[in-house]
Amino acid sequence: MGESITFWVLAVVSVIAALGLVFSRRAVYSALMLGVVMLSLAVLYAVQDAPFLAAVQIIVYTGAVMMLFLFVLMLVGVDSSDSLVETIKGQRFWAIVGGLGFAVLLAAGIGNAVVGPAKGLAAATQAGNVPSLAELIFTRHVFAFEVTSALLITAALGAMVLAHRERAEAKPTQKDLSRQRFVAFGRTGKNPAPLPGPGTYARHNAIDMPALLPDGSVSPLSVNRYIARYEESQGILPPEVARVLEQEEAAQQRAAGHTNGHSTPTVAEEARDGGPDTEPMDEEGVVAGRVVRPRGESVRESLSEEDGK
Amino acid sequence: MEPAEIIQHSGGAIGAAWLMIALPLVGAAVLLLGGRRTDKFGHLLGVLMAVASFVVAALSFAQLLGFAPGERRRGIELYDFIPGLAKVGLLVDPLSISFCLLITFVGSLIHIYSIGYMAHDPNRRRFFAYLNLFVAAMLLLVLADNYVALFVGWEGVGLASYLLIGFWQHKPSAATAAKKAFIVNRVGDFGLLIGIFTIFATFHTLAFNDVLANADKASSGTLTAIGLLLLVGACGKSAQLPLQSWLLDAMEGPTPVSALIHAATMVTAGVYLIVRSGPIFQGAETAQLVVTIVGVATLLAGAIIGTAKDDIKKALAGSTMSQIGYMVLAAGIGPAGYAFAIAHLITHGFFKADMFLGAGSVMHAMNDEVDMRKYGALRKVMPVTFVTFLIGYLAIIGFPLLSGYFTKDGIIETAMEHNAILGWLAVLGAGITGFYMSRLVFMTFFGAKRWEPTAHPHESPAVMTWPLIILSVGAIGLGAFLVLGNRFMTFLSPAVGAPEEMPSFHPFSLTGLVTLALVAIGAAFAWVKYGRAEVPAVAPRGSFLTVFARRDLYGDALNEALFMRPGQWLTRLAVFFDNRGVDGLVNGLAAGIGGTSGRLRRVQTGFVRSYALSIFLGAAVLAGAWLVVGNL
Amino acid sequence: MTTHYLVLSALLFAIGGVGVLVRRNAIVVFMCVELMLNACNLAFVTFARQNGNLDGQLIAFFVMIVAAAEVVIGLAIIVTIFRTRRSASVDDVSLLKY
Amino acid sequence: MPWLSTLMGVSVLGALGVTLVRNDKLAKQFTLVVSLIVLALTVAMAVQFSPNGDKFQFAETYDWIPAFGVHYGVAVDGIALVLILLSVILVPIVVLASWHDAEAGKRSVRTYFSLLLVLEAMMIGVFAATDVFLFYVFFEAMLIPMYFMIGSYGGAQRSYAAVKFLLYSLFGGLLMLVAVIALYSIAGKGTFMFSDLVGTIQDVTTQKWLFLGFFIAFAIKAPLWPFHTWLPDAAAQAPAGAAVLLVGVLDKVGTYGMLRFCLELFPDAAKFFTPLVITLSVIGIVYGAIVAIGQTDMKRLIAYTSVSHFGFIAMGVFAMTTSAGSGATLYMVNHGFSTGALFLIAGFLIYRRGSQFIADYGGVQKVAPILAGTFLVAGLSSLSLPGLSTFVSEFMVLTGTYQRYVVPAVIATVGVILAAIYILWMYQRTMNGPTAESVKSLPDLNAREKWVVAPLVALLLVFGFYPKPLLDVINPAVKDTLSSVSVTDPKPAVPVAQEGQ
Repeated sequence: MGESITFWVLAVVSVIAALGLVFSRRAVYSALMLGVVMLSLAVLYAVQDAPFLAAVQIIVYTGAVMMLFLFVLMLVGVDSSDSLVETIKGQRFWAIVGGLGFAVLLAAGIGNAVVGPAKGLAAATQAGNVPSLAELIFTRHVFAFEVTSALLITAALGAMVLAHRERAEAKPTQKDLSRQRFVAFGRTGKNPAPLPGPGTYARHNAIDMPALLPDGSVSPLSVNRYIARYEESQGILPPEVARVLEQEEAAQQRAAGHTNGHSTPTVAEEARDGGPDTEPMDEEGVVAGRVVRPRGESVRESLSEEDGK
Repeated sequence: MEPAEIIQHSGGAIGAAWLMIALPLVGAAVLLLGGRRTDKFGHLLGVLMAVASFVVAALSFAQLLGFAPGERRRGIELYDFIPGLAKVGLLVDPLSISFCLLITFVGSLIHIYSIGYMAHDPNRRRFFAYLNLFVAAMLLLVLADNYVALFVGWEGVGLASYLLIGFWQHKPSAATAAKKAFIVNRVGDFGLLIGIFTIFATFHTLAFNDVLANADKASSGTLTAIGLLLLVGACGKSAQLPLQSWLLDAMEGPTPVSALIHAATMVTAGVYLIVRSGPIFQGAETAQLVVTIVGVATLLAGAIIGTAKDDIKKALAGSTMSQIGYMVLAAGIGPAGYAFAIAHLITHGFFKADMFLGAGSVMHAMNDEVDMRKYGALRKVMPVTFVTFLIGYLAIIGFPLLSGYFTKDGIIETAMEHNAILGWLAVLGAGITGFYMSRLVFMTFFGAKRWEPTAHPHESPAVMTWPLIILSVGAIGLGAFLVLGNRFMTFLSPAVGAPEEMPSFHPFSLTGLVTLALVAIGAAFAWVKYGRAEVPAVAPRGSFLTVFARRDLYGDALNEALFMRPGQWLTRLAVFFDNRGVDGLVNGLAAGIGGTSGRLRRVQTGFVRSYALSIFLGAAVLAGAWLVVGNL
Repeated sequence: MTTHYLVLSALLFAIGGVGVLVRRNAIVVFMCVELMLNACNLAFVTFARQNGNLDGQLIAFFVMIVAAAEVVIGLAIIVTIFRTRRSASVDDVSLLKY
Repeated sequence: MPWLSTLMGVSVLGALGVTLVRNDKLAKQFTLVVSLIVLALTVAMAVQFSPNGDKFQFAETYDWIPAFGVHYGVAVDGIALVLILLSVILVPIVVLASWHDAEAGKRSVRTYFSLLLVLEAMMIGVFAATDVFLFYVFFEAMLIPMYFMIGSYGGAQRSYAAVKFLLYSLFGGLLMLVAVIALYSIAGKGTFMFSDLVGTIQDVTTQKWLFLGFFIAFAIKAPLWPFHTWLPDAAAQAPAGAAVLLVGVLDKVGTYGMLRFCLELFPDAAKFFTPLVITLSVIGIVYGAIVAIGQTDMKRLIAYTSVSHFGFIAMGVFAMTTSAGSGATLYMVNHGFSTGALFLIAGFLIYRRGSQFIADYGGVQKVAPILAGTFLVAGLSSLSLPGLSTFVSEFMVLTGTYQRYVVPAVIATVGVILAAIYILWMYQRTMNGPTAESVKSLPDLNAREKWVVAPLVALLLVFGFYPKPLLDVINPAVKDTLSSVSVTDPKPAVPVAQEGQ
């Protein structure tokens, strides 16, 4: 009776969790759902006279494997969510048909494979579950067991080799980076100096305060575009900042001339650029995104900034 | 009278008859392989080999005369050529020895003449090599004792003819003429080959001895077929209708070649073939009739062509066609005509070679000008050439007591007895001969000078005139010698048989008189038009008939319309069919397979999930199948 | 009773399979594979109980080991791919095609 | 002494040796020496052959795959002997002729010569094999070196030609493989030895199917119309030397196979299919010649003449008379020499001017008289001029065919006229007429090239006047073959008592 209750509760939970795993948009939720399934299964193992496996399931699966999944999810980006639009024609339909068919067939096949009441493991585990398993592992299946150890070592090594990134060229020194910056300055007029910090000294301790130039005017470089955009939409953009941004916009308009039509940057482009104002994190990005990029691109970049306002 | 048995022979000059062939062959080989090293003495070696061959022929002849007439067919075994098909041997009998003497004698003279004629040609050595090759092949043709060896010689002379017509091969016209000659000859060879196959299928042997002795046992249908097929071969080689078109173009070759090959010897090979295969033709009357018709048609056609040509060599070539037509006519009549055919062949060999060489001498003097309208009044500047040419001319038109008078009139008389229509047509041909030959002589040697300003005619050197003189001697006396008293017919009878009743020579028969009269009328007409009157320097347009004759009776036009154009069309069609049809099918198949796989490979989308889906569905299907099968 | 476990196992397996087929995020696909493996393990354990034979549990144990190894390598591959292609979508990795 | 294995062994060792030589020039000389040694050994073997002795001589048989009764069995009869002689004579000539052929491209010169020697071993093996399976193996393996020779050293469209050649041949070969296996299992003798398999298939329907399997392979190889279109492409793209071996020897395997396997293994089927084969041959003869006339490319033209000539050979084989059969066998040999000479001299010409197109030439005779002269001789042999050996064979084939099939023989004889047209027209366009500007400075044959051409011309001439040595070897073998098909020559309408014939 007790087993029945346990089974039905856990079965419902695990099936719902499994469906959740499949249908949730965010990978993190999927991972958590998987954890639920695994824990449920661990309990079911325990119910079915497999305490050792239940423990291993929790320790190895829920403990180690799930953690690994979560780590990788962090690496890849936690908030990256799948688009739910199916791109392969007929894939979803056939997948569901196949899934249903498989479920029915398996249930019919394996379910019918059981004939008569369960024998139970009492006879097989007279010395207790763990010692009995240990006996099997270290006697009859010792060779397979040793091979799995080799497999694990190989897997560990393989993971290291795969995850390791060979540096193809020498690490750029400060001199190289400096040279790159000035080359960029020569080509595109990009400011070689670090961006000025926000004007957090003196009166304010807020990141939305622009830095002031020696003549007391606002340095447009120090204005965070996101915040400016937000403030503009809220109508709380300080007038001196708004003026500076307008001047800069006018100057850029002149520089761009009339040849360039206003083109709205696509989402992809903006994503690739890593946002208008943020510096990319790695050096590759510097080389690819800022310095070597041809002139037209940087113009379009600044245009995208105006579009934001 | 039936031909005599062949007696196997060895020893003496006849036993060494193979030398006749071998000597010029060696000459040709040495000259061709020796290359420029033999330039200095090449012509001398060539002459030497031809003369040596003549000596062997003469000695053989002498030895042959030593035998009783019934034992004058001597066979010499050489070697097993194609085991099971043919052994090669030589057959020295009155027929072949007559040819040998003609070939080697006229051949030697023309070799000598060529020393002078080709003196300034840088490739004179090669010319002599080819001439030697020709002599060897021609001798093989006439000496062979079976059809295969005959065919080898037959093609050999064809090759030599090809090489010599195209001797100046940098001239496109010469190269084309050579090719044309060879191909038209091949059409004839096609017939000859099938004739030979039929002979082999019928008799399972190709030796003259076995075939001809047993010819009467074969059905007349078979014999007619063989006869007609051999005739096709003869037509090709002897430029008889309808395969005549190559001979006029063949005049592109050097003049000695025209004299030797295209007048005296090679073109008569067809006559030889018909006479040699006599027993076959005698068993097939239809074939004989066709032979005579072809002969008459050609003798008229050749004569008509001869009347309109301004090119001296082409006029002579037309005359050659015509004269060979006479020979074929005689050969078609049967044993009564054989002797006359061969006798005319021999005398024609002399007087036509004489005239061709004379024409060559004239051309030599006139900067290789061949247009008779630019000649005239040459008799004074070239007296020897003129006199010898005149003798040849008188001989061919049948001037009484000269060679042609005896041999050609013999043919006409025989034809008249055989079939009156053929006879009268032959007489008509003789009349036309009188006209065109006179025209030729008058235009060349009489009348006003119409020379090109650059021409400075002069008599040719002795090395060229002496052969002319010797040949003209033959042209004078040979006919009388051969025909009077049926000397030649008697001599030839062991080889080819003879009529029951020897013909007797009537100097003033009705036919003979009519012929003479017609010839005289023709000559007089020519004198009126070309001797006395001014000859225009440019040929007048002429009547339809003139144009008809000038354009070779539209023979070339006919060939072009019937064979060349459809042939070209067929060739293009076949190439197109091969590229698009046969190969197109193959490539289409390949393209089809390629296209199908190109479409099929689209299944490999590269999306892992597609693959997984197919695996999943496949597994489901397998599971289902397993369940179904398991529950059955 | 064991039949219920087996049906549950079949259900989970099929759900996992559908997940592999419809999800594009490589990590989620991987999780679905893990789900399928777990479903199998459940079946093994159930069969062990049904037949009174520990071998089923043993196999489940080995499956876990292999699954662990597989996850390690698989995730390493995903990370590598992500690093070069900035994407964890299995559809983006489709160069090996016709 | 295991003559045949020695021959193959020397060639293969030579091929290995060539790859080891570092210097290209030395490699060429080494190849030449090896091929000459093989030639000498073959001649030494040939003189010991007794034409009226056993059918198969110099036999060697070893088990190869005992489980399937596959043997390494080699031996020669008269037919195989002359074809092996043809191969080993052509190889040194081709080596000498190809002296600079492989240098044009970027590929290794040594590999080319090594492939030549490998090919030589294969050619000997395919003619000598007495085990049907071994024959099949050689039949297919021959393709490999030839594929590389065309594909790596050929002209502009070499890969197209090589692939077409390979696929076409493979297709036929696979049909044959099916037939070979079927023959093995239906015969039920547990062996692939040819002599054990002769006469085992009695059922006519089975014979017909198996015959088709073999015949299509051979018809593609030969090539018989309409399976011929790979040949012009392959021959035109292959380097001249490879083209010689391809057309001169490899294709003979097809006609050889017809004579050896199709006739002897399936006599009833062969008789059944004779009208079909004769028809195809006659079409091939006329069609090949007509298409040859229309070609603008010299090598393609020569290839099409070969299509025509293979028609003659196949017709001779299936006419089933002694003289046609012997003629066809002799034709195989002569055609090798004749087409070999034609291809090689055309190759010399093309090497000088760099163009295969006839229109690019003209008046070569004036600047290169020896080249032109030998070209003419080769051409004349292609049109079967009497005095050259090809005439003997063509004459025998036609005579023999005429005895049984009059109309096909007559149509085939038209090929004689067409041959004159295609050869002489090509000769006229290339060699005669005014000398074209582009060939004014063409050099004549050099000493090496003369050494290439001289033996071929000599062989053509010698066998043209005295074919008896070859025919004495061929005739008993052909008679033996025909007697195993149980056909006799037709009787003459007028029997003539003959002495000694």
